[in-house]
Amino acid sequence: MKVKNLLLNIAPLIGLLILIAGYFVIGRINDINVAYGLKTIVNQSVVVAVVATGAVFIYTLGAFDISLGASTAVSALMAGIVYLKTESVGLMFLTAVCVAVLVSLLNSVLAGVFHLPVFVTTIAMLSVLNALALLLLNLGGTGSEIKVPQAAVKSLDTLWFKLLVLGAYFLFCFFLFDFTPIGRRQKFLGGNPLCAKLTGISLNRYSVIAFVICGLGVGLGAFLSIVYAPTLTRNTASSVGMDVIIAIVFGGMPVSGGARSRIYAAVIGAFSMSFLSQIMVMLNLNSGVGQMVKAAIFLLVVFIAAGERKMKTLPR
Amino acid sequence: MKKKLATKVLSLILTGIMMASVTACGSGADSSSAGSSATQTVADPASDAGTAESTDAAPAEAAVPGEPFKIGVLVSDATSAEALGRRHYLEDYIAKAYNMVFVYSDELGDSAGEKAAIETMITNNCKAILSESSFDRPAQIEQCEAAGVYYAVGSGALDAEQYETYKGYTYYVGSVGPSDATEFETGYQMAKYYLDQGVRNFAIFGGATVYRNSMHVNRVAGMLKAMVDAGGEGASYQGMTDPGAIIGQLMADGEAKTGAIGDVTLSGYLGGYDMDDAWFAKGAEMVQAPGVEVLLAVGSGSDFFGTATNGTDVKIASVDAYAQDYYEAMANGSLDYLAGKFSAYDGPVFMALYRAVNGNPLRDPEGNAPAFDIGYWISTSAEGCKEMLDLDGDIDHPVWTMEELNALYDADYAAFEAFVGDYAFDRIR
Amino acid sequence: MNRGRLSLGKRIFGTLAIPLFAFGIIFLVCAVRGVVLFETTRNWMAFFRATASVMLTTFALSINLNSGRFDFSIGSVALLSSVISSTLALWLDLPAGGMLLICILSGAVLGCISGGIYVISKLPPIIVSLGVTLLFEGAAFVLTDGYGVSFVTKAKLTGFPGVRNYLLVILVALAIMILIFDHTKFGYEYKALLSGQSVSVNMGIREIPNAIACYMIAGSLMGVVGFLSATNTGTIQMALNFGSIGVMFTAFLPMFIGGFIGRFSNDKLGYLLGGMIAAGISLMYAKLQMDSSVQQIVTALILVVFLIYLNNENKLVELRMLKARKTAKHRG
Amino acid sequence: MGEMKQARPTVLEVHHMIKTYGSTKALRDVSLSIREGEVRGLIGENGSGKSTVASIIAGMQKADSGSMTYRGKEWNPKTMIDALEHGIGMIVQESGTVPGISVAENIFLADVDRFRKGPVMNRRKMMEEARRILDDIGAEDLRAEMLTGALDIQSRKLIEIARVMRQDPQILVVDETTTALSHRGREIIYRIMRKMREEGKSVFFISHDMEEIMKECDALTVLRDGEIIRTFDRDEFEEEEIKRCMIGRELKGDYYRSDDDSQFDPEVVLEARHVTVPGGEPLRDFSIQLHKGEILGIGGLSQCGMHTLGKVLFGAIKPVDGSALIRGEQVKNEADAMKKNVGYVSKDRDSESLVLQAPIGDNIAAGGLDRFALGHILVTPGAEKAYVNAQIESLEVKCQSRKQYVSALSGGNKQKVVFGKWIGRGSEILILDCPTRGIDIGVKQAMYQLMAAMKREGKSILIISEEMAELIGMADRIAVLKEGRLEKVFRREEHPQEADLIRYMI
Repeated sequence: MKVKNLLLNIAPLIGLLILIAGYFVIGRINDINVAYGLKTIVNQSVVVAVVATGAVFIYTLGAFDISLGASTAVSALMAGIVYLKTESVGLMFLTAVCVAVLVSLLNSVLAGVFHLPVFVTTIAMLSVLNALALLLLNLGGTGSEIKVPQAAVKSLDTLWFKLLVLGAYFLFCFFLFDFTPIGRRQKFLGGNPLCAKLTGISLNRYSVIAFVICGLGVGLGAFLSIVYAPTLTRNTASSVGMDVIIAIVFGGMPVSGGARSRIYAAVIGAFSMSFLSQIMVMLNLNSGVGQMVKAAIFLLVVFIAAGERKMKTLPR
Repeated sequence: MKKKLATKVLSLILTGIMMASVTACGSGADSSSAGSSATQTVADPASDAGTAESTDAAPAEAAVPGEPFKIGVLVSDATSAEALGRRHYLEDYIAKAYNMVFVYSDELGDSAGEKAAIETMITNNCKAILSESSFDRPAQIEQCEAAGVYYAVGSGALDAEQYETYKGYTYYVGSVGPSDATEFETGYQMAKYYLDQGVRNFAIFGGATVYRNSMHVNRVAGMLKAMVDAGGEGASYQGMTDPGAIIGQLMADGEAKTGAIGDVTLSGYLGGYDMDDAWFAKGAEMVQAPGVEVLLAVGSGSDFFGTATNGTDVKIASVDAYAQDYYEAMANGSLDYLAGKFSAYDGPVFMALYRAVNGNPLRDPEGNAPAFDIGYWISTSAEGCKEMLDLDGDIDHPVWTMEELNALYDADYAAFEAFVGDYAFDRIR
Repeated sequence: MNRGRLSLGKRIFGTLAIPLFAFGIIFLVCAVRGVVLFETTRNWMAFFRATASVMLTTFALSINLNSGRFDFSIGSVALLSSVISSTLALWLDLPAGGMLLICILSGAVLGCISGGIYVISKLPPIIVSLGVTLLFEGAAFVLTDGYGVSFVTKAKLTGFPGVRNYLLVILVALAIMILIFDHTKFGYEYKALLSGQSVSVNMGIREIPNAIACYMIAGSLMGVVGFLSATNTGTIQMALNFGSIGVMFTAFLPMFIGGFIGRFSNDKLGYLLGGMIAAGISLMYAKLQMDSSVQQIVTALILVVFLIYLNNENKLVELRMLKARKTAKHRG
Repeated sequence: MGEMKQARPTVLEVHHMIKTYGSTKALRDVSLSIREGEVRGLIGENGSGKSTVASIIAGMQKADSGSMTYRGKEWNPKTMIDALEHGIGMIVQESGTVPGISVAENIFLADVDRFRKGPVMNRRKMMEEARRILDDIGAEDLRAEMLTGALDIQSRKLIEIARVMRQDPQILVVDETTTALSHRGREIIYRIMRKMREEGKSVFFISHDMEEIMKECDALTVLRDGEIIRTFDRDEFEEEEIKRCMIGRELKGDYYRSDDDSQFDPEVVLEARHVTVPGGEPLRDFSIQLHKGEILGIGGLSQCGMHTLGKVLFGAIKPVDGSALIRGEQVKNEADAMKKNVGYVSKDRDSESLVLQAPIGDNIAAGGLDRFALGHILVTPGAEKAYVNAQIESLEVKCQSRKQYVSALSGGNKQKVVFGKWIGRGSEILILDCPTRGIDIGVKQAMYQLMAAMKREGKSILIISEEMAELIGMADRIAVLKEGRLEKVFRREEHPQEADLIRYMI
């Protein structure tokens, strides 16, 4: 029992290690530029990893936010506008973080005030934010893009800066999640909200906290998005929303949240997906086949990590 | 002990998947290799060098002047007939003839996508990037310059300012595509064709004008200028008659404003590529609006609006390519006027990259990267279209063959320029 | 919710209040801006096409969502089934009817695959649907080599759009849905499972076949949606990386509206009316040539406001999706 | 009646049935039989296995081993509907209706084929049939087309009865149904049971209510800890003896409190002042005080409002009128109550007191984060481990380690974890709602001793219970509630009997 539990816990990690091994083996065969490839992988994982790490707090509550991509986009656009107005990278950074936190806060407050399930709120917010993104492009940009000069962020577009941001935010979340009452109470809420309520843990309060922490990640993600590609369009961060969900689940996070929640799921998942994508490219798969293989591996890993299921009724 | 076993089983399963995926892709590639992806057809250029020449008849007879390598192709449009035609030429003619590998990106949607695609291509040892995606050209060029990978613009051009900035970059190879002036003229001629017939009510599909894409902006500006010229005394677009001013206004607005231009009416305008239901509804509403006689499209006119004009008298004129789809569209009346690229369009730009990677870069007399201008083939009837399609469509005998391109390998700037400038249908035929 | 207690007048009022209000506003806006909503037959065509496709999507979404199964994959089912059917139709030179039939069948098969993975893996349906979405999008991409399908010039297929055909689709689909869900054994069992999963299973209702049937029905409906969209534009655009899920979002507003109306009459009728409202709004947008950002904001705000209204009503029976997520369990 | 029963043949036999849930042995080798025309009572404490054996007979679940014979044939029902079709029906203890569908649809749940004409259902016929059945059982005021979710518990039980009775079962299992029913509802059940007896059919009647069971049954089987202790014939019925069998083994040491001393400090620590809460389990202008060092028992029928009281005092339910006070200060919410050193153990252990899918450690620590976290911020693994292990050890929770998931524990050990959560943080006032529900005797005894010890330490306990013996055994005062009002307060010195309490409950 114990062994099995341990195995289930580390299955995503094993998955990542196998993918890394696969990457190097296949990369060797194909004689790819491994160093450049690793940089590529970091570049392509880091935004999702940061946003998803924050999102773990929301998932831990057993909630689900599908508007994260849109709020990353809105934060980035706002930050871009602020940069164009002020030409200050610092203010741009602050704006990204503040806007993201505010949006996140709004999400949780809406859910709290109107007693809507978080999921429904985020669906509504997704539409609102997408619309807002278009509006921002019209108001603050040319209608199709907001162009932060590349020179402004070029010095930050380095591997170490991205890893530093990811590392710092991850440590921050790791600390909150595993070494403070916040993380404990959130896991407890995710496990059984009713029991948590009767243990003096307020769902509303901890939802707000979770959303704020997540908002911080979204803000950082938005900033990193700008650093990576300073020309912002309606497609900016468009894939982040779904990538975050996939990464979290792939990293071994149960969608029902609770005690099995792991803060590192997001990072493992995000990097696993990137390695997997790169492997698909190296194997010269056309994007469709690549995506199908990815889907199959995703389902299989999640299935293995979910462990034994003996229920009489189907899960909902 | 138990744990070890379980770990083993798990890793076995996972390796199993990996293996399965490897084999699956192998077979998948075979079954779907109808010409989609060159990366599937030739895995390792170096080792396949001999076989490719002997097996594939027509193009491979001439000697290859340089060494083969991998080229990454960035596309923001992966599915239009125009894009497909050019991909067909590169993958099924050039790749075989020169033993090249072309790695195509997915359909790109923003500059982050472009950057990620370039990263992935460089990782996979692409020595050159052929970019047909223009969300952020400067970022692409800077990225390639930093990585030491050659970069060229295909079927397009840098705008003047960008060209000035990058023409001296070591790894910027240049561009082969319609210049802004050519684009303007293309739009002008398209509108003029109908204005001369007495048409007075138009709708315009402005495509990437909203992204300030200079190709599309110039096409639209040309159309508007033609209307201004034909609109009689005092006709103007938003008070402007000067091409430069019109272009500037379009760049500022990101769209053309509807209204009267003298006695010509611009009834409808649609831009962007949302391609969702609401967008299509808007498009249908535009072409079906009362009075509209002709839709002038910067591209994909019959693709997007063909069904909407079905059963109406509205004609569509579009900038596209010579492809079976468009011929059929012309034959059944859903397309009336076609300014089209031909599929060998990218031949010269390939050669420019090929030379650069092989240590023989082409520069203009001032030592800058070249920017070659190339125009369109225009047809206004199904027969004319058919003729051009027949010339363009034969992959074994493309418009620009290997022999012709080989001649460019050592050609000087003037010869190269002359070759590219000699694109007209009548001349090539 | 207890319809039996409401008078006929109240029921009619409750059913028509929102649609009448919505169309009142739409006509008002159009009048103010000097636009006629229904000017040409084309307008009617666009209206009924949108109604049909939104209504069908709403059916498809709500079938599983009401049972607490969130399904991201419905858009990809529409995509893949339209790719399969148009490819076959072009190959075999079939008429539109034949393509429609293949669409329905392939949609059902795809739904069956999706439901099958769900019942076999017993993973949360939302996760399964993520994987399935990727799978189907990938398959559509592979089938067309990533090029999509274009049959703009095939009059046989693009001749389908027409007010008569769309009305036919709407009425037949509505009738079939009402028949299946209100008048068959499957429908009875579906309703029982919906609000009393474990009791129903304990009593001997077989949940697995019921769930798979739900996915198959939703799949068929999305097959029709794919067909409508493909025959309208003559092209099928590829979507990767969840590009296909956008379709789903068109269904939320009609679903909430339909659920509300369902209190007074039949929820399926509500979905139809919800679809009509959505279609009316989008036709208005098109007529006014409204900017897409404005469109989206208006639509999003309507959704939010309606959600808030529903919530203040405090009778959110239709939000059974709450069950999908644990957080929704506020029983205390 | 006794002779008559002798003459009748056996209709169902259960042989050596065993059933375990995780580590809990629900049934250990149970064998019993029932005759035609017999109403058999099954009685035992919570967790004794009486419901388990009944549910296996009725096809709701399967035994791990053992066999059953029904009318001379092997009996192995697949589902409840399968069992019902063969003549064995059960009215279940927990809610067994689906809220979102009509009364008629619930009556014919999972059995609608009979109304099918081709693929289409004949709704009218279903309604008619349902109406006829409702009339038959005497529930004429229920309408077939009503939405089940809008009905009260009593009506929903009647639907279940109708569902079973429409099949005209040979054997009927009634599982603690009557607790949820009013007098009229009970009468309907009694009437059905009597009628079945007259028609030579059989009934298993499971109830807590000794009085009704002795009145209605021909024989009575006592179960305890998954074993059959004894079967009484009607002429052997004797309350004390039956009870002795239920409680069972001679317990070493004291079971309840040994002292008779109802002394406590006059200081009021917890108070409900004119509390009114509407709803299914209402409180009406209810006032009561708990004193320092007092064990206050709250008793009554299940719906009398006593469970609501517990939640009100803990701040989990806000009264519409009146207030809950802790040491004179109003309670704002649960967290506030905890800050004021109050702990609350819910009656729904699995759904309200524990996170089953979490380790023991998490469950215990969740209540004490403000106690062992450094500066309320830093949770160090060492401090947490020490805190949790202290509770596990002092309460003797039987587990592999603190990392074991609670779902794998037995009922008694689960409850120990819950206690650990509250005792660990040093709660001065405990509100215990049915703290010994579904717990084996041994753990129960430990719990009682723990409460007694806490009283001696000057802590205050409010114990809400449906088991009168427990109240009588433990409380300094017993408040009896009826329909949300305080009906009577007994003092320990008065030595009230169960009958005294019941008199005020009903």
